[in-house]
Amino acid sequence: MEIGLAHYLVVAAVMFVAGLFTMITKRNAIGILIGVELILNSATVNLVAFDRYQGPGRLDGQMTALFVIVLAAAEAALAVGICINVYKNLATVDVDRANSLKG
Amino acid sequence: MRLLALVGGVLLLYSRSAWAAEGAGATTKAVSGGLLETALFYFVAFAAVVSSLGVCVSRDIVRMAVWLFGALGSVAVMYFLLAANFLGAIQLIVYAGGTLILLVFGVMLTSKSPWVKFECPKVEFLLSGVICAILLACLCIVLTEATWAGTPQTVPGASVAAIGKSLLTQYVVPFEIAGVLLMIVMVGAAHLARQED
Amino acid sequence: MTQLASNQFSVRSAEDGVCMRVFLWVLWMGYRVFGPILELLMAMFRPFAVAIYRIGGPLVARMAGIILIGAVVSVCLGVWAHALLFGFVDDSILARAASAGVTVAGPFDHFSPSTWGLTPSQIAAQLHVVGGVWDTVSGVARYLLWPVQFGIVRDLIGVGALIGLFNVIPVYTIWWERKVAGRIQSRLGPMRVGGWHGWAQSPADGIKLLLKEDLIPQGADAPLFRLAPYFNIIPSALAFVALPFGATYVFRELDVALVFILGVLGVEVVGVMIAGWSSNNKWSVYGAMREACQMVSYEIPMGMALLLPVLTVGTLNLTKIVEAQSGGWFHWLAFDSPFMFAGFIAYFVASLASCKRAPFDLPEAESELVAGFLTEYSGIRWSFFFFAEYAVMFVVCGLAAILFLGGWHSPLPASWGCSLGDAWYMRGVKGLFFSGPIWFVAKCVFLLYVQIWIRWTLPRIRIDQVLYGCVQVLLPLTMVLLLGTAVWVWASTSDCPTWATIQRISRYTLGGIGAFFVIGFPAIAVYGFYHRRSLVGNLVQDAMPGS
Amino acid sequence: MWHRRLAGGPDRIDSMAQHSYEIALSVGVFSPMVSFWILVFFGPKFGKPAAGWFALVLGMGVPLACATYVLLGWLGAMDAGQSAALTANAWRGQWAMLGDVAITVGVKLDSLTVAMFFMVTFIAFWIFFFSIGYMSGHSDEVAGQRKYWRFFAYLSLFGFSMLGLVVSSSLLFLFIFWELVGLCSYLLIGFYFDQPVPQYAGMKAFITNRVGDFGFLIGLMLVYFYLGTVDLDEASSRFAQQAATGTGVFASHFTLFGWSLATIMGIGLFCGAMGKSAQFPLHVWLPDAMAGPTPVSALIHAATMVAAGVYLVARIFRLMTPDALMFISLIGCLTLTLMALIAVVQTDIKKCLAYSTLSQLGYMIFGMGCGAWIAALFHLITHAFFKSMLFLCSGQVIEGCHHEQDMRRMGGLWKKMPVTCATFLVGVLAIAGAGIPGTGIGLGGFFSKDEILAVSYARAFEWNSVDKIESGHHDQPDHAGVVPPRRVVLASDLVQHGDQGRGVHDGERSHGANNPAAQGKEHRGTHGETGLATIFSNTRELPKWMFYLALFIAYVTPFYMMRAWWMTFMGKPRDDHVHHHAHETPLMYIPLVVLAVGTIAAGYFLFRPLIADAAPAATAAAKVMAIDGEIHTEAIASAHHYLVYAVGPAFVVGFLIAIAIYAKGLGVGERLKRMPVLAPLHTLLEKKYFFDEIYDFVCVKGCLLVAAVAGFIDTWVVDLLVNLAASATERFAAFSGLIVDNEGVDGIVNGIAKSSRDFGNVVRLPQTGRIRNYILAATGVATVVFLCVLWASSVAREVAVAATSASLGR
Repeated sequence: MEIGLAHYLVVAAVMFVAGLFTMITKRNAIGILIGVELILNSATVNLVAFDRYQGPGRLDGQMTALFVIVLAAAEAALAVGICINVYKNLATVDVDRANSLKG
Repeated sequence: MRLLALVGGVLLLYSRSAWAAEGAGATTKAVSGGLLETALFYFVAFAAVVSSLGVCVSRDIVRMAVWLFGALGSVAVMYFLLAANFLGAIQLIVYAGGTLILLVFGVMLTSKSPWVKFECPKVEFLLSGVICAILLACLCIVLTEATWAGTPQTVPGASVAAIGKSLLTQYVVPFEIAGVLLMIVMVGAAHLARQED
Repeated sequence: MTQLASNQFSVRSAEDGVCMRVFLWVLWMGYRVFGPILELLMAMFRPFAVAIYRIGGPLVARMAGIILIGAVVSVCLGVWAHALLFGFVDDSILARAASAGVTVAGPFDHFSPSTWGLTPSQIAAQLHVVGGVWDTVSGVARYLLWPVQFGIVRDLIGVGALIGLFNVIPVYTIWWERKVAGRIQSRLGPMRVGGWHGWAQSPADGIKLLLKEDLIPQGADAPLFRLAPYFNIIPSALAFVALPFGATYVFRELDVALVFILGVLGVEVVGVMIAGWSSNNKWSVYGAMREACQMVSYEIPMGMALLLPVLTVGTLNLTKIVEAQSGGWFHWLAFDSPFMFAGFIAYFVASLASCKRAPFDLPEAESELVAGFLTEYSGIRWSFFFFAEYAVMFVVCGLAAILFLGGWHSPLPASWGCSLGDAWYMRGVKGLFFSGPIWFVAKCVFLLYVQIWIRWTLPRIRIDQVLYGCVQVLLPLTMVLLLGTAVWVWASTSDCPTWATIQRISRYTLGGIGAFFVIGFPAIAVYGFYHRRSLVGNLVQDAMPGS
Repeated sequence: MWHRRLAGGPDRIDSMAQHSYEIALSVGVFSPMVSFWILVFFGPKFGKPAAGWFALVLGMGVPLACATYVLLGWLGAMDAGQSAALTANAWRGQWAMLGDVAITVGVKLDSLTVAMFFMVTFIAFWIFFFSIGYMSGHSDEVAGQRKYWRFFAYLSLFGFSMLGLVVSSSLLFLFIFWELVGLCSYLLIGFYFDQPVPQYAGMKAFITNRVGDFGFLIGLMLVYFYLGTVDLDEASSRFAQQAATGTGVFASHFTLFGWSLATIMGIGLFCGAMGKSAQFPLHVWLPDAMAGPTPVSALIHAATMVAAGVYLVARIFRLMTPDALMFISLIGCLTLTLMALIAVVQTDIKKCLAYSTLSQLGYMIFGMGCGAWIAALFHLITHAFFKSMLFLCSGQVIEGCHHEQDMRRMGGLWKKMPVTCATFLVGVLAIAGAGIPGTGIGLGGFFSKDEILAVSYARAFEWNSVDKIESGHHDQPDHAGVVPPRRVVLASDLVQHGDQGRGVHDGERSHGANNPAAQGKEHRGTHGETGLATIFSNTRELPKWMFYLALFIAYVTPFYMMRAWWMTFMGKPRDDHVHHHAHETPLMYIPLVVLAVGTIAAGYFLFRPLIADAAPAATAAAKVMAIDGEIHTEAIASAHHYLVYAVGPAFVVGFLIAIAIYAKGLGVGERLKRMPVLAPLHTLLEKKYFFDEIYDFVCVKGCLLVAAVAGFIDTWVVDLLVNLAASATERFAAFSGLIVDNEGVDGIVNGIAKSSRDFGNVVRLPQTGRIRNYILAATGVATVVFLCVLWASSVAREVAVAATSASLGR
């Protein structure tokens, strides 16, 4: 049977919701980060799928996906740095315990 | 998980999928030709779904990372299926090789013992589960109901040359900005994680 | 006792239990079924047994030698036969075409790499073109080769070949490394198992490791602990998918092959980190984190050094990159420009670090961490890691050969290859000059030897030195090289008439330097062999070949 | 000779030889840069003299070798008549595309380049050699090795920039290297930046050059915009073609001071030369630049960099209109006169040499303006030799006299430093143009300066007859539509016609004859008669007066040079301390001897024929000016012949006067200075015509004045209004606060606050401060909205279905 656009979109939707759920239910900062990564991945899957099936001969989707990957890497680096800093100051990465404004 | 990986490897090897480039006897194929692509897609989709669900249900943060790795890998294979070879390879390098390592690093540096787990209250867990399920249902309904215009492109994906060309012509400004951003992030991360003295 | 054992160690994992039982069952049934038959045969042939033993024993003892010599001889014969066959085919095709007054397309002038890559069905087609008795032969060939027309069959053959490679390469690289290490340390290395220079040492070790119990420490994260070796070994196997051994000897010719291989090699780190993390042992964690630091940071200069040929040739497709280097020694990319020459060395160092070979083997530093992330592993999982390591060694050497050393091209100009005018025996002799997988494997083996040589020569360096070497030496160096190569390429595209001269001069100078090293290395080896009495100890002198 | 291998006729060029020239020039340009970088990074690692020797070998030795190679080969090529072909085939590469204009990078390979390259490398080599000893002598008050290697790093950078300037074939790259030499000059003037004077001198030089370079930039933009290229030859040919067809820059109506746009382009480019080679309004920086180390003064501010202006004018000569040329010659004439007069009263030995440098530069620029292309460049090279040698001598003297620069405290040094004395005398003779008329025996200045004067004389007096011939020639317009290049409004032809105004008319007439489109554009023809340009275009007197001035200065020059020499070396010592301390070292006087020999030789061999060979490639006008050219040869030659007798004795007269005044110490000079007639003149000259004061008053004080006015306005207008508004507000606030605020507003506000606080207490409950709860809420809301949309769409679909079914039913 033919694999269409909808298949990829559904998979992406599942990944998106899973990432959302992760962000909501995890209290570990890095867990939340992992959720964010999932969501970004579902977004890139959408982009590439649309680029493949909707825009013949155009590169917009792939390009945007490329930039999304780059930004995701940057965001992860920064976020891990922040997590380490938080851990240095508060001795934990529990986002609920990180509620004081001064480090 | 191991079985998934093994089956995935086998399918990868056997499928004459769109990511076999032209030249050397292989011919360019239309989108999703053949049964093996379909099989591979279903397998990969299954792997992606399972691993993303694994991410949200698993308690141990390192296992979450491993599940995430499964999801990333299957997304990379999806890119290959979508004839975005370069993107797939980049996904492997940047995500699996870089970002994930970063995350595991963060875990190793920020957890006292391997098994620290913070649980959120059961109420939130159930509530968010219900809401997310409804949301997922709505999304699936819409995505399956919708009729998508446009025709799939029959060329086996954009060549790397095309991507590079448009990176330096049409997308040169975001490209440069991304470079600057990466440098800023590098400096900023080094500054954040520096040794206090 | 069992109580103690059971709460000290968890039991073996279910699948491995199954594997083990199946294996033992096969052995047992083999004994039960064939044992009586063997006894019967022995009873019948007992009188001949001694003779068989007298004759066969030495043969068995020298099996490795026979195999080696046989391999070399068969390769030469294959080349020879290949040359003869195609020479004859081409001759007759051209003759018939001339008589029929038609022109036949195809590489008939002399043996270009594409001639190597003809599939049997294409051979049959050519034979059919020839007609006559060859028509019958072609019919037979078609009948014999009909499954080959199905892609899946070709893929199955390819997968079989890949799996065979993936098993053979590490096993014999390990054996070879032990031999070389022994020689370097004035020892003999494995000498006993299998007779001739312990050729069967590695298979024997494999069987031993297969039979060993793999322990899972208490408090370890068992699933991840079991998973880690697969994360390490599957990518290293995937890397072979895109690695071209010849113009057509590649399982999948990707247009992003280079990036693909880099990606799957990068994935290896995940396995190591999971291994270190899940085995609940601080040495393992240290080893894993060192490994991760080292590999993630050395991937950058490695990738940048790999960008130099990409920049010059303008594609990520490994086959195209190699095709751009055809024409003999001086056309290899390593000699294309001084920057490229330095880039080759930089890449080689970075690749040493990225497959954690000495002097960068900090993750397994026995003196500091017991065995790094391998501390808690044993049995087949432990051997998986080593399979992966040696396979990756081969892959990085192959990348070096492909990107810098002309891949499967022979260092001799293609015009020295067979041409139609040659006599039948000359075809065989010149056949060895063809560009082909033989050359690729030879280059890989040479580079592997250099890696081993370095490992047993240099001491291990500290982790801070490792990171310093990456961030402050290799990274700026490769950046400068990238810039220089860009300028070089720009200058080559400009129409400056003097540039060709400068390029030629640098190309031949660098090629000369490379030739000096490559020729001087065997010279030194021969010198050492003739002066071995004064170079090594008595023990070696007695057992050394040629003594 | 070995370079005969090139022989083989003009048609066949040995391409290998050509490439070898290009490679040699490139190596010569880039090796100083390499030594610069090496010195920058590893300078301290080199020992005290080692840095100097390194810079000498890699920084200048290699270029000198390359230059010698190219020179020998080039002479061979000239013998074989291949130089033109080599020039034509020199390599051009495309560097970038600006719009549709290709910025080319390339090697300008002609005789002028070869000559300049050799001259620069030769002199620079010996000056490097000199400064090894000189700077190590300075070590005690220069802060040790750090500055030692830095000095040589700067010198190497300068070598790179200067050589690049010489070989670069496009105006843009010429400009880039131009700025680089400016930077090096700044760095080296301010080398002793721990003292205030060099700092300010460096800044002054830099800023003054900015003024000139601004003009250069304007000219460059005009070239880029109107000629559509920055390549020198390309620009020149397009300029000629536009002039012929009256298009492009010649089609513009824009005039300034009555100058057409083409003239403004030329003058703008010339402004760069004015700044760099310190012409009249912008000359103020050069005397102060003597605060730098003496080798720097010798290399940069006497021999090479300041001559770069002349070189630039020579390169852009074909972009010059007659008005521009007139302007140039006027500027040069003013400079040479005024500066020479100042030099008469200077007592600081280096200042004196500096002003003589300015005056000689004025001579070159003046010659260029007169169209004496060859003569000016010839004078450039001879002057480079003897002036650098003079500066090195002065450095030797200063070094020997314990850093005493005042000539009044020297004297009688010839016993202590004979070699220096002799070489200085050679320099004095050379700059004074000493030679025996008729015999062809003489020093460099004798030939070059006299040739300049001859040309200017010929221009001022001789060409009216020629002009008649030409105008008679012009009376019948040709209807062929072909414009003979002689008629084009170009430097070459107008200098041929000799008279600017007439030249313009001729050009205009040819335009009128040739393109009807250009009919009635009278302004292009008549811009000569209006505005400030009247001075330039329409008088025949001005060239004559300029010639008289130049001739007069030719008499003044020997006077002040001989004065300087005598005050320094002759007479009896005036300061025992200085005299006691005086000495000279071989390491430092070897270059002097070499350069002296070079000075004597430069007049005879090599350079004159080289430049004459470059001339036809450069401009037809230069060929006109050439003594061996075809046109007007006899005029100039005759002028030269008897001018030699007019100028030749000048140095004798000047020397005699100088000796007469200074033979008996300074007494006579002091008395002359105090004579009521000469006193104000002396003050004027000593104050350098008050240029610094005027600039200080106009620029600096002007800025301060503007600032003061602005400050006054700020204080007394703006602040006043603000304060008024403030007090008014104050009053009103007091009233409203007492009455309105306390009673009315506060009541309302408190009521609102109270109610909102209670409301807030209620609303605060769901605000947990945990992000994930907010995400949860957001997701929930999004889901609800999603559901609503789905429901609505399904309803709509049902309605649609119903409607369609109804329509079907109907």
